[in-house]
Amino acid sequence: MSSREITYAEAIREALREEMARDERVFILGEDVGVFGGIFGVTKGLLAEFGEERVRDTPISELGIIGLSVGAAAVGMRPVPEIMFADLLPLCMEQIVNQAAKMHYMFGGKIKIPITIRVPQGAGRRTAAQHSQCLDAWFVHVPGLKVVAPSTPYDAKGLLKASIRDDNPVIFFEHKMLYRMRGPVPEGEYLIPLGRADVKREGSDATIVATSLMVHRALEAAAELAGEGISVEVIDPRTLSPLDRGAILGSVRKTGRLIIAEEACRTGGFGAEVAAIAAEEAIDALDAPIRRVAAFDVPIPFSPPLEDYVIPDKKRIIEAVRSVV
Amino acid sequence: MSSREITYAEAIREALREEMARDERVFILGEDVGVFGGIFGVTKGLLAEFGEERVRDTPISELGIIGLSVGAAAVGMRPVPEIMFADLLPLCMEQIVNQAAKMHYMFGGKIKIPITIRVPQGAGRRTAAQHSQCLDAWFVHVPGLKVVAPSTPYDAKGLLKASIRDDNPVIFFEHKMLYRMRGPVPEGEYLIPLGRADVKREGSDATIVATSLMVHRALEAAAELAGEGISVEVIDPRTLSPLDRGAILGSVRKTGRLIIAEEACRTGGFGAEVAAIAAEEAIDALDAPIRRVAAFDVPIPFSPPLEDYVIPDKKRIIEAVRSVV
Amino acid sequence: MELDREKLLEMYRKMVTIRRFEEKVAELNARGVFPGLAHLYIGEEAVAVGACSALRADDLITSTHRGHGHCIAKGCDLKPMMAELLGRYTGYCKGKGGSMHICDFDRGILGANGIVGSNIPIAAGAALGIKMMRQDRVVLCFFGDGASNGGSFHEGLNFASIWKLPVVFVCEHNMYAISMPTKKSTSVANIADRASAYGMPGEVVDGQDVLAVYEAARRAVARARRGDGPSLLECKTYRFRGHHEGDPGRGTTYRSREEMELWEARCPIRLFKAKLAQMGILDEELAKGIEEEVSRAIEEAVEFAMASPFPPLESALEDVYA
Amino acid sequence: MELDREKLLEMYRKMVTIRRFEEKVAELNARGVFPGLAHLYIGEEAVAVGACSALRADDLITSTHRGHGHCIAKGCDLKPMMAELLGRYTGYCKGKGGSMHICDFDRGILGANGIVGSNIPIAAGAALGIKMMRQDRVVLCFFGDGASNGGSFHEGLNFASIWKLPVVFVCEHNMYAISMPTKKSTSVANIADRASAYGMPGEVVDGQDVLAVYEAARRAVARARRGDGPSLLECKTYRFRGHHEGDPGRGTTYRSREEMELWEARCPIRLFKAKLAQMGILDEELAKGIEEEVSRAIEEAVEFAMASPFPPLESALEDVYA
Ligand SMILES: Cc1ncc(C[n+]2csc(CCOP(=O)(O)OP(=O)(O)O)c2C)c(N)n1
Ligand SMILES: Cc1ncc(C[n+]2csc(CCOP(=O)(O)OP(=O)(O)O)c2C)c(N)n1
Ligand SMILES: [Mg+2]
Ligand SMILES: [Mg+2]
Repeated sequence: MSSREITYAEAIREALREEMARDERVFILGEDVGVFGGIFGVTKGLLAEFGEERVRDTPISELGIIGLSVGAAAVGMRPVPEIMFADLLPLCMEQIVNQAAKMHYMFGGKIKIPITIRVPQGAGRRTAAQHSQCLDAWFVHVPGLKVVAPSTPYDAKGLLKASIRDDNPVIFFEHKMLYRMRGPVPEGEYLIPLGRADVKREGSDATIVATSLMVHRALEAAAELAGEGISVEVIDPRTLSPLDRGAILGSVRKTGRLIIAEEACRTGGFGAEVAAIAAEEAIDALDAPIRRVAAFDVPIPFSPPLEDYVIPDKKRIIEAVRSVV
Repeated sequence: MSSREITYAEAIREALREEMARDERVFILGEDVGVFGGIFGVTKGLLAEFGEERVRDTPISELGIIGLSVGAAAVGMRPVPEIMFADLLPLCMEQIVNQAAKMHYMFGGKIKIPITIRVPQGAGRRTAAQHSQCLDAWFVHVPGLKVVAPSTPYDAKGLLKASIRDDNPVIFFEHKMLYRMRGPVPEGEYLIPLGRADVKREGSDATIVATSLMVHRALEAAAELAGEGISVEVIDPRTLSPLDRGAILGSVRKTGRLIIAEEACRTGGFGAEVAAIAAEEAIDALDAPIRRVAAFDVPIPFSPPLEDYVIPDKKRIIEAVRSVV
Repeated sequence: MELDREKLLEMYRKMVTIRRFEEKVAELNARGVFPGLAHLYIGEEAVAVGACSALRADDLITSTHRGHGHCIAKGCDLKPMMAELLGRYTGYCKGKGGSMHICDFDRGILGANGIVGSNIPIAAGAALGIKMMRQDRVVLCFFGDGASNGGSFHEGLNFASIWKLPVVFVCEHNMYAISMPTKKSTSVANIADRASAYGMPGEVVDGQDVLAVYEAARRAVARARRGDGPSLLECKTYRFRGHHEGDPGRGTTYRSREEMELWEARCPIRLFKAKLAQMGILDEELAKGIEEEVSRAIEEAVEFAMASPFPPLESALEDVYA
Repeated sequence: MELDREKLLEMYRKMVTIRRFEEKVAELNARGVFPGLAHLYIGEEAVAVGACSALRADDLITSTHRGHGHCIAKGCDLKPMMAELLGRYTGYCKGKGGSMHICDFDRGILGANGIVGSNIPIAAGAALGIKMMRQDRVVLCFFGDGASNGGSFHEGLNFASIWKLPVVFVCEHNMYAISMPTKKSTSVANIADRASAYGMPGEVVDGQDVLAVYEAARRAVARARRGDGPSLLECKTYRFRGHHEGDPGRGTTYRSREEMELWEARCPIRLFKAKLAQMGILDEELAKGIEEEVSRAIEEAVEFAMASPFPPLESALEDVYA
């Protein structure tokens, strides 16, 4: 493995470029993905490299973008649509949930819908209630979809390549605040299979299951807690659906304590599912109450101090861990 | 209380009629709610009684129906839109989630959006993957919305009246298979406050938290288990958001066992939230693993035996209870 | 594609097949054998048959909740179709889809759709795929007047237009969306008038005249195949039954008997039969032969379906992921 | 409404206010004091001011992500507006909304919207409410060329038409949706051409000429107030800045300097100033007085905002439910 470091955005771009070069059925469509290179610059350069036919700027038409992707996938293409913000998913839920997710099943296995929907989510950019949401939990509740949410450049690249090669509809949640984060990414090709969690830090006193941006806050919390003699294991599921239950339950059995850290609002979030699984499968191993650290149950406010207050930080994660060890 | 029995559909119609008579700002809009009386006959007779202005047939335009309701509510009306099937909610998520739920907050409390979205959900009518879903969990994950799901004619009437009088957006989930169910409903006016659970049966060995149609299957299960000497408490939250956590936790503390029965597919469902709350707040009181009884994680199949297999029945609830007592 | 004698008779046979098939579904429904909702195509046969007759076998269609006619017109096998409708394992979708979700990829049927309008962007997407793969196939998209008021219509037609996709949009304007008359739901009298908002040709067609539909479709398909982009055809038609078989009095709660009789007088099969007779192509004997042949095929399909097993329970858990 | 001297000068003052306000926002943004995204209205002032000048104080507007101009034109107070933009507790929304969500119910501003197109059905709904309450108010709905390709546009305009709602749709056609030129995204050359799909009048207006916008809006508002239903106005205009202040080179990655210069030559304020001079209403001295007055008001707004506290943390948990 080389020691090269690139950003999360570059890792995603590399994955797109490699998969487009490898398979001419793969193409990109979305708002401002071409000339502009994507609102966060992720697709920069791809138009020049692959041309207008395979890097398609679209109208503001989220329902259409996914609908067209579904149709193109049904006849043999492998579209990689981009939805500009997760907050716009409510506009295309119909095509994701009633069409993409169900067609394979309701047609008795006849049609495959290999589409990978890339979408940035998350707060932190002071863009208020309609441009800051994390909505992954909705999709975890839809059979037929796969849901991926990488937290590092390495994971982003390997998981995106695997998603594009997967024959199912995948929602690939990127995090806006991670695009500029740098991390090691080997030069050569690699894939990370969907459905496999990663232990981002080993520990023995408590397990934090954290997703996306919260992986990093959990790691900071773990580092600080280590100073107090508390050994925390941080698990990043990476794929939220299908979920690597074994990895989570194994860790909980080892540590006896479970904290879940996610950025979405708490009630009905992905963390609820993780907590439920532990309470069903490993309650005998739990030595303390489960703790969820998540955004407060409010729309994301605009004002910087309010936004920072609503989204979980290292301190809240540390407090949650301390309250159970 | 009189001993009058009416159906769930009639109870809803009565609530609509009374609220429309009481407050001229209340009006109904939706597909086929007028001349046709609603696809399930719920609004029958209201057009004749209140006229075309207050009982409005609309085009097939779910996004528009909710969008217009939001606008009308913002200027002082109290719309009660009907969405024909829960499966069509994906088409209007934008107006529900990004507009109705957030406007009060993001405008600093300036605007109120008192709309009550009535929508039937559920399987059992052999209408396959796109006409059978239960999607309540999505809305429980959206701050700013209230989510109601009555299981009896009595609850349906009292909760609908309270929902229409509430100043917030409410999603009111009716269940298709309950419309013809009869039950006692007093003649006089009454309201059931949102956010209060109901103990549908008292018991001491295990708690079943069940919603909507599953309340009845849970009650059947409880009756059968009573014959085996197992005393089951059945709690119907009635309002899924805001949730009556106290009622659920109190019962769990009493029985030491928690089973959740819902019709939606298991992963990421409302049951996950209930399990998570118990695992956070009452783990010390739990004498056994939590059990979730829910639909299998598949789209709803058409063929009758398959549909019946996928949706939880009394037997699966009984087995879940037996496995923990 | 020339309309020789054989092709004309084939069109006639298909229309009769749709009619008898739907009558059989109505009967099975009345007997309680048919699960779920039956949205019948009776009265609209000329649209499906006229339009699909303008397609090649490898062209594609997307269909709706009222899809039996489209599927038969595009060449579906009656046996797996009826088996699917009755929820059997031998059905097109192994019993998982039912009446609203017939799919026969080999016959170019990309799947019927239960959500009104959602097949429109999907059809445009299939056309995009075809175009990108440098194939010369065409996609034909059926939808109702009701569908034309939804966002999917607008976004789908805009995309098809700006990207010049090989797709033909066929609106089956049967005057109602369930109980809602078009004149109350829709801001234009003719759905085809909306074509100008998408810079594509729009045409109103007599949907009871199978040859008129065929002609209009032929032109639109040729245009699409040439690479000149999409078209919108509006076929004025009428459903002779209720919205579905549970609709009381075949829809008399919202439409008048007079209106129904006026349209029934323009039965597309009767009209075409008279035309073929006039052309000297069809006589009573031949017609009787076709009727018998069709009846036999439908009886066989029902027998096949009824003799087929329901799917094994475990199959409910399969096919969620590819 | 007569355009007397006072009213004309008031329109001019509003246009200048918008321009200077936005320049101040750009400056605050460059200084890093402005949180979030700044979508500026510079270049498009004639649209907001022309349209809002045709409204009564109790009429309503719905606005967009590019909403500062609409709000100022409709009469917003600069102090709570600037405070909101800077996330202060004294802001219109207590700091919860920010630039994209200004709302001033008392001035008839039903709220700016960050989701492109979503204010269209909401505007129709407000008009429905008004109509049902037997009020004679009118709703004016601003949106961009980009918004006209979304389902919300289609469904909103269809509803407004079939129910004859008192609403005026004002499309600000500034040639781009972020980087996407209208000619690539949109199936018609003029958005107003789509009006015929909704059976309503459509009109193309010179969006750099505030009097032309005013005249067209006046007619459409009068029509709406009379109960004759909605209209669609398309104002051709141009944004002189980038999509937002982070857009490199003010948008030169996707548009040419020549094009930008051509449009800048048609600065709506300069044009109106010349017109007013010609009419003998405005001279350099009066113009200077207005500039000074406007600058003072904006400075005061910034001072007010900067001196205002950020909201208390607990306030983040309030206002979720009414
Ligand atoms: C988006 C959506 N809304 C509502 C329904 C319920 N529904 C099924 S068919 C139908 C009427 C469709 O009318 P039209 O498009 O004219 O087709 P037709 O039934 O007349 O053939 C409705 C409202 C649905 N399936 N999908
Ligand atoms: C539905 C939706 N899609 C995408 C976006 C991201 N976005 C914000 S503004 C914008 C461009 C809007 O273009 P237009 O409607 O022409 O307005 P303009 O910015 O030109 O004033 C886009 C794509 C959004 N906010 N909402
Ligand atoms: Mg119709
Ligand atoms: Mg624009």
